[in-house]
Amino acid sequence: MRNGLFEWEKPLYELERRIAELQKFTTEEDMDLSREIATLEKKADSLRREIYKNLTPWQQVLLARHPKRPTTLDYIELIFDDFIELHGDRHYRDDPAIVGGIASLDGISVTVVGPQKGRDTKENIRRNFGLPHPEGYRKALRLMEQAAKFHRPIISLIDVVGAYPGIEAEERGQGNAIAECIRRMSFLQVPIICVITGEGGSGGALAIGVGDRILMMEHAWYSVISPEMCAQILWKDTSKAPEAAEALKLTAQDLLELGAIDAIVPEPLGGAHRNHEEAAANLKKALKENLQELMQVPADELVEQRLARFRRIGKWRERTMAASTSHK
Amino acid sequence: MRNGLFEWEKPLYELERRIAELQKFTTEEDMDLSREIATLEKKADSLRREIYKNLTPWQQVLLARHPKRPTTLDYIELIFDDFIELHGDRHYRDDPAIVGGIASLDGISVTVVGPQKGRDTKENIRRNFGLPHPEGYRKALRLMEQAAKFHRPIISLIDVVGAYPGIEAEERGQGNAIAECIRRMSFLQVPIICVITGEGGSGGALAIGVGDRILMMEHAWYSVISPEMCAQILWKDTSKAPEAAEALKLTAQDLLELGAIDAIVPEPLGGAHRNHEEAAANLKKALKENLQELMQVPADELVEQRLARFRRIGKWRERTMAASTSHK
Amino acid sequence: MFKDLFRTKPKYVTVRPQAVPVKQDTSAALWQKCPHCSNLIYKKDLEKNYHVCEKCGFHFRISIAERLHITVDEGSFREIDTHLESDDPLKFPGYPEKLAQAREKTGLDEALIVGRAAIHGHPCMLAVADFDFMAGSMGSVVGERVTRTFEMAIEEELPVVIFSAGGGGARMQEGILSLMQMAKTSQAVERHSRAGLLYVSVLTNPTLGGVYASFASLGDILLAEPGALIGFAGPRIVEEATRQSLPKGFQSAEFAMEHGMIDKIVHRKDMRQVLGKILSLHRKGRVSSA
Amino acid sequence: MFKDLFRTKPKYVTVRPQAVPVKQDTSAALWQKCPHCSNLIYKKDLEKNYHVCEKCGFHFRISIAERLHITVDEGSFREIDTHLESDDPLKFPGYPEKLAQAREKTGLDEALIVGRAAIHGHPCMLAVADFDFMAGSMGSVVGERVTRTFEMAIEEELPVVIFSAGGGGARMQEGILSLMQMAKTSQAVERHSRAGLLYVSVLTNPTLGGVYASFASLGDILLAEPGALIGFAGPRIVEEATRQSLPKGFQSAEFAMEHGMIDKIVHRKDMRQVLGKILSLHRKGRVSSA
Ligand SMILES: [Zn+2]
Ligand SMILES: [Zn+2]
Repeated sequence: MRNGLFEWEKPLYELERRIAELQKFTTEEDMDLSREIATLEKKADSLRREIYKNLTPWQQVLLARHPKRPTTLDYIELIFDDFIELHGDRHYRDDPAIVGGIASLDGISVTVVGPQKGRDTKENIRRNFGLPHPEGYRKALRLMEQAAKFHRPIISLIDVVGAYPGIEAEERGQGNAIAECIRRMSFLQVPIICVITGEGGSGGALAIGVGDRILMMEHAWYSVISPEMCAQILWKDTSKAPEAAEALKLTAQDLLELGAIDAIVPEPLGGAHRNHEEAAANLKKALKENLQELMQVPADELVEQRLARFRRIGKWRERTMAASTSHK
Repeated sequence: MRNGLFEWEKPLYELERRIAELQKFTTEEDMDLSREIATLEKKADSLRREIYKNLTPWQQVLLARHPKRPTTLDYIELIFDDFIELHGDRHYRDDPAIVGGIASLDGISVTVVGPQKGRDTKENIRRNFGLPHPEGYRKALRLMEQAAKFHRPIISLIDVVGAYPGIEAEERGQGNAIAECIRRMSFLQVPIICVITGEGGSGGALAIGVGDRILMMEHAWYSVISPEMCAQILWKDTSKAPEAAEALKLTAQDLLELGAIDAIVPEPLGGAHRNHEEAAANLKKALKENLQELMQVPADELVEQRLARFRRIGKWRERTMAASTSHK
Repeated sequence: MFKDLFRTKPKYVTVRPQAVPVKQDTSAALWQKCPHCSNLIYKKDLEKNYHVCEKCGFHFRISIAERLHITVDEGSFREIDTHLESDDPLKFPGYPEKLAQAREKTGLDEALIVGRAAIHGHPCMLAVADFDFMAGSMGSVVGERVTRTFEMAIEEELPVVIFSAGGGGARMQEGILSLMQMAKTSQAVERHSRAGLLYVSVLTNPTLGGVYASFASLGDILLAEPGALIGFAGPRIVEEATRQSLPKGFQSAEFAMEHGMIDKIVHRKDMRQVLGKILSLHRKGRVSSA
Repeated sequence: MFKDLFRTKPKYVTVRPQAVPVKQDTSAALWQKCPHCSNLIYKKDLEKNYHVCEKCGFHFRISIAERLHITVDEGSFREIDTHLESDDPLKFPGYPEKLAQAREKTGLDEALIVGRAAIHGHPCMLAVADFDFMAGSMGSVVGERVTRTFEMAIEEELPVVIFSAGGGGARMQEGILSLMQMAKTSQAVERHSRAGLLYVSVLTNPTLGGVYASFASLGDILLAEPGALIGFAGPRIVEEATRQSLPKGFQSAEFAMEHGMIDKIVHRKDMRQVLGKILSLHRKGRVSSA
């Protein structure tokens, strides 16, 4: 990637640059190049559509990691009103890699949580590149349990390559923190909407990923393991990450077909980083629609449906049958 | 104190030594000194009763700190069967200054928790002299909440001069850990018996001291602040601890009169350290009697009674009345 | 039982904090030195600036009257006189004298007052402590008042906001009775919580000991003023017990926040607005008004 | 739905762990070297000593058959055949071959088997994992078996005991479906817990990743064998990510215990007795039999 552009965007970039030149010409030299510009723009448009429709899984992964992609706080700012960030796990530390708080979604009070990547190097260091420690998950859980007390819906915005694999994180019980999050979140008697906004890496994503609706931004990825680590384990070669990305079935489309998510939230052409406002508007629309549905369901029924949904997941063959039966 | 004996025990000690000498004489020289011995023993006996009946509050405090006084694990060993110690707060650390686990009290499964002092210097260092960190209280709370899940009564054996006033203890939220213990313990739907077995110092004791029955060993003390610290604050002079002990009304008898405890468990003459078995037998009897009563009460009623009991505590005057009215 | 006390007996208000004058320095000096940065501040400016040092942000301690003035909607505070006066149940040496001194010094009858108030139009039960009354410590009366605050809030389905300044912790002059107020108040907090109601605890300088280790640290949301000392054992006790030098900023609000113990540090000038937002986000019926 | 599968269809047991022979070293060597202290151990002695090095206490990995032999009452184990065979839902490169190899290597159909058993006379549901089957990793079948274990235990009001050895975590070859087994199994644990029933999780070497971060760390009581590797990210991953050298004993059972993550370390020779005591202390009706 160079200047925030990917290799595969180069032909498009050339076209866009040419259009810009012609437009400049039009203004500066007072020449009418509108026909040429229109032709080129039409070409650019169809090229754009072609490129972003046919992204490989690995290209999707790279797109989901674009440094200008909206972060959790970006989405919060664009979607909600009156956000008040709340801090701390009440045990050890406030983890800046996960943010959370209360806010208003067009008049509905909600609790929002999510990992937070830095928007520059300094912030990335402070936020540990958005890689949470156990206390981050415990803060999220604390805020979610508080939401349940106040019958307040929960919005979980997920963008995390994984839980931090550090010495102190292990000392303070990363595995158990994730397990407790999953266990307790599953039974909270309020609507929960989870959105994979960027990266959804393994248990570090699932820890705040159990909900009544699981949405995914169009170019996000969600997987049991990062493609790099998968390639490392399988082929001892992280450069084979693209093959691993292919094998893992980690794109929004794949996951929709596998029944792991409920819906895909469209992104602006070229990815959410090209237009934060549009991405946020699409997400806001999806959140409101889903929330309005969920708020009609009685709380205990909600939990039963949530549990039933996860109960069904898994594929196997039945040994007693002559032909193989598939369960989903 | 010298050789485990206090100043005020000296006259008694002299008598006891004299009796031992005469007994030795009887054996070695084959002389009949039984009359002399009987006289002395009678004298010792009445002296003993006199001394331990008239202990000052400060002497009680010193007795409660006797290095040979039974510790929590001593009582557990002598009172319960099948004790299995369980460890850890699941967040940060296993605190050796608090022990806990499950055990059988003559066939009744119970959860037991309590601060643990060391029985020698090495153990004292390992156990931080029985001064708990927040993770110790969180371990105790975890085990108590588990007891509630299994409808298992809780026995809390309290012997702690205070929560540890250390830098890390403050960093990890000593105050909030104590508050959460108090809050949640108050609502557990199982019988809870708390026993001040030795020292009951401030919030560090109350953290595991909310129960349906609060018992106190005869020579234990229980106070809002240690006498030393009280003397330091009031008179900038810790040597005035005896006066503070007097003022604080911290003996079992005082606390019974103030309504802060329910009953006093008798100790062997001279203190529990003189006969662990007898002290434990007395405590076991009290535990069983109280537990049998409490196990008849439905769980929600138990909690209501527990809350009502604390709700009543406090003394003040009513301003509107002409004469002062006392509430207790 | 106690509820009848409020209802049937005539209100006998001895203390009306709104009427309590801002404490006057008898030296009549016009300037005040900031204890943190030594900046000399013109007193009128200090008052205008919420009693915060403009140079370093140091938050001076303020009286209950001043706290009410800058926090609640004008004229909305109604003290609930609990008719309670501290007794001397242990006949503790010097306690009656200390109480008398504290009353004279502060013009208050105890270290904490309670009442009904509104913040940005949102009604709530409010309790405010004053450190100058025996270090804001909790004896039977403070414990009872805090407890009644939560009980009235349950009855009227109101949120509770408490400004603590209990540097003195549980008041030793009432011995075990003070200690037990920790249990009593914590239980009241939990009853209120189980009724699904909001409790915002605001920790002001200093909140320590038995006050911090009971109701003050049990808020759904814990706010703190910048620089407020927050902890269980006070810094001198920790220093003496450990014989270690304390880390920089030890037990400050910022330290507590970094260690995950509070939700948010709020500058005094923003406090009313933040409380208003929080109360608004928790107002009844809000969730279902999609 | 699934329960009917057990009840109405004929039991079709392909794997009877009690009959699975203890793994034979084809070199027929009589001696085994301890990987921890390099002690040479006569193999028959090793077997007699619960496959624990007498010199240093190192616990060798053992097969499911051996685990059952030393843990449950003789003849009490009845496998519940779940009739499930792993599929290849993602068409993941090499997965069918890996499954075939694992089946041949272990004689098992999957990395974990479940059944009814008794320990010291106390009935329970039991699940045991084998690290030699694809590193004990959890795909759809393991997840489903664990879930059914808890569901049957709820129905029959039985405690659950699980010996985990899931060093492979969530099985990557089944992608997102494996990840979701973490949620499914954790939910089953909680349903069982809400029925007031006991779950003892025994962590054996190694228990990592998605297995540790779901059902394996959610026991009411967490036991571990001495020296067992326990953690979320494996030690090599941590070392690479942090570029720090790992502290001594990092992620060992002893390390986990010191950091508050497990209840008790139990030597293999004492495991049956400790489990028996725990089950006895939790047996139904015990509390009220005062
Ligand atoms: Zn200043
Ligand atoms: Zn060895």
